[in-house]
Amino acid sequence: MNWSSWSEFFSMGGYGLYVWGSYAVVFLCIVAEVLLISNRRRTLEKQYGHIHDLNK
Amino acid sequence: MFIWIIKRDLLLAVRRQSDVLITLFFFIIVVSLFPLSVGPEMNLLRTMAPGVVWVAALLASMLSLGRMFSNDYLDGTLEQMLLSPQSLSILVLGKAFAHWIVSGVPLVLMAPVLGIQYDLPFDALLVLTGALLLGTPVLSLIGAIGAALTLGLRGGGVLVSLLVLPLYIPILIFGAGAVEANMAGIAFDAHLSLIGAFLLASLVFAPWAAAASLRVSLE
Amino acid sequence: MLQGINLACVRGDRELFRDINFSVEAGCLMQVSGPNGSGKTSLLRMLCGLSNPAAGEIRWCNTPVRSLEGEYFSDMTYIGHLSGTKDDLTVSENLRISSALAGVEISFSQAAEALAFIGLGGRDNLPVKVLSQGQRRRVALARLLVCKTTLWILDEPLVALDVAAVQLIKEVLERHLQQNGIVVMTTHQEIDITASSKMQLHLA
Amino acid sequence: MAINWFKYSSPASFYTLAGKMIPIFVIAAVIFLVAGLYIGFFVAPTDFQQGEAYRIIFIHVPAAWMSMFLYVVMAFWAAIGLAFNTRLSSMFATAIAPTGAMFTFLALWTGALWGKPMWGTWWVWDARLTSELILFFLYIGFMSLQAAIDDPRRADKAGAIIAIVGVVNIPIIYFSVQWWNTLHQGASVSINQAPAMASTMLTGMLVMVLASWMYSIAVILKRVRVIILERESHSAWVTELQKKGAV
Repeated sequence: MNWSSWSEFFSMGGYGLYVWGSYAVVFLCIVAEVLLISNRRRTLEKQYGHIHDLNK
Repeated sequence: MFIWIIKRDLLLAVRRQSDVLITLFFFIIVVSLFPLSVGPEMNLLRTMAPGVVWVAALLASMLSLGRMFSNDYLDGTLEQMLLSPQSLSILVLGKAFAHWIVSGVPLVLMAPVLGIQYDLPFDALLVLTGALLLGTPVLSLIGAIGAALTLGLRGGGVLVSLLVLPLYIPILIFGAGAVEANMAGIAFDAHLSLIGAFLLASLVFAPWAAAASLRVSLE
Repeated sequence: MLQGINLACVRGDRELFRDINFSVEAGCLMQVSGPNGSGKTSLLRMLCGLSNPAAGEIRWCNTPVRSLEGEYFSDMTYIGHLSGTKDDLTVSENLRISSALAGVEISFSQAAEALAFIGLGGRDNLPVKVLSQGQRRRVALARLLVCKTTLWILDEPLVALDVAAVQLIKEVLERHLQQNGIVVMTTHQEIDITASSKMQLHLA
Repeated sequence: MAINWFKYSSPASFYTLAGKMIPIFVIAAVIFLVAGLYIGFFVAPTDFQQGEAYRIIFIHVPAAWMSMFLYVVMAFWAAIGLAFNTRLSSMFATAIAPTGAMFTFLALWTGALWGKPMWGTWWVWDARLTSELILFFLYIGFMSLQAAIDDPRRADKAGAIIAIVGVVNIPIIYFSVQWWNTLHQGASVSINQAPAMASTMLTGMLVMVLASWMYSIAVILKRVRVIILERESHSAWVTELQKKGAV
């Protein structure tokens, strides 16, 4: 285990800003992408209600 | 058939002088903007000259790309071209060649004059013109693919530049690199031969790809 | 001989028509009729090879058109809604260039003769942009006089034409059919063209 | 039993197959991610040269590899779709593009953040970062072309052509940028002098690459399902699915 305490872990040897900055953006992008797809799916489903009646 | 396409396009260009002049004046304006922005300090301009001239040539030849096929598309001649017994790639090669003559060659002839504006030494001007002479046909050929893909799309003009600019980058690098190498006194023939290789490759592949894109766009 | 085997066409996600079968022999006129938006133009564009059918196959002299490519085009002339002429070029230049692109190089005199026949006598050196819509249509149809193809695919050739022109085109088509040519056309005006065999293809 | 691959080539049956596969890849992605992060942060030693900042490579390198790899896979599916006219493969290409663009952006972002502590500037005109930037433009070009065309069939084919032309040009662009970089800067500084890789660092990075693979497959399958629904909305099988509530 490299880190003696959590605070040292977050400071990341002084480079905390850069390391956590990049990891945060990666995490944000992944979440954003997944949300985008499910949002696209939800608008489709709303539309489906419409399409479904058409085909009846 | 190949000759007829070129004859027709050059006839059109002669009838409609403005297209040729617009491309040329755009090139001249863009190149002479830089000294105004960067300051008249000579050796700074000299180091910038190849890059500026090449980027201006890129943008100028892209200006008229949007119209390469769209006029024919609107008045139905493009359909007839697709239905001609001659293979479509040859006709597209003719179109690209005509586009090069209309928007490439004037730039090549004007480049030395503008080079003097940047106080380029004489042999650097020669290398610049030679590199442009080899490079501008590639711009028309690869541009033909972009023009064919974005046929009839709203905002097609902007989209062409987005599609085609990344593909121009090797030409830009070696074109500007050739002149810089010459000014730095190192051998520049490697650059020119690479542009030549790129020209041959695009002569073979670009018409075929542009023909395929035309068929896709006109389906 | 032109054959269509259970052709189908999808535009966007709407199916315009399906299972269309026909066979047009030499010397036969096929008229494609149907309400607007029933896919007449799409069918014609499919026949001339501009677009691929969603299903089925088109055969020219019993070989699929897809594998013929160049040869098929040298046997076929297609005149669509668009006139296929350049506004800045003069009438005779347009005619000579469009026929050259179709593989038949004609001289100035032949072009002048065809234009005279179609009723554009004195206007050889006028740029097309000054012509009326009817005259532009005549320039497009003038190509039929100079081309040496057996199959003609015409999309509403008679639109914007005056009575004299319609009569002229009727004669041209009849002469072509007598020489064992094939005509596939769409038109809304009822014109009776005497032909050895006539077919009617109605798209619902 | 012989798997009839063509059974899955029709969008309808692939839709349900993808539905079953997504959870598997999601779980795999999470497992690899946790393992990778654990190794990266708690097992791998601090680098004597770069201190702790080097830990960014655990996402920078996978992102860069994925961006390059996904473009090639996208071009592959686009070419298949163009050649065999199979709609599903073109849908795949359309589905891959956004994920590839995201990875390129991440590679650029993490590259910049790694460059700052190392060389003091956010952006280094290093050969690999520059070609990553150009790759980003290629992705944007592909996506904007497909967005500009309404008819999905034409969009697929046009996208396929630009993807194939792009993939042919990637090596050319990479070597010309590489060559351009050495000409101007004289390779003093470049990221590809990867620090001497301790074994744990390497394994950490490889596990992270696996995690990004699993993640990409899961996300792309998810997006393909949505695209299939969008394009097949008129067909009958979608409405039955809707009735069964299994959409």
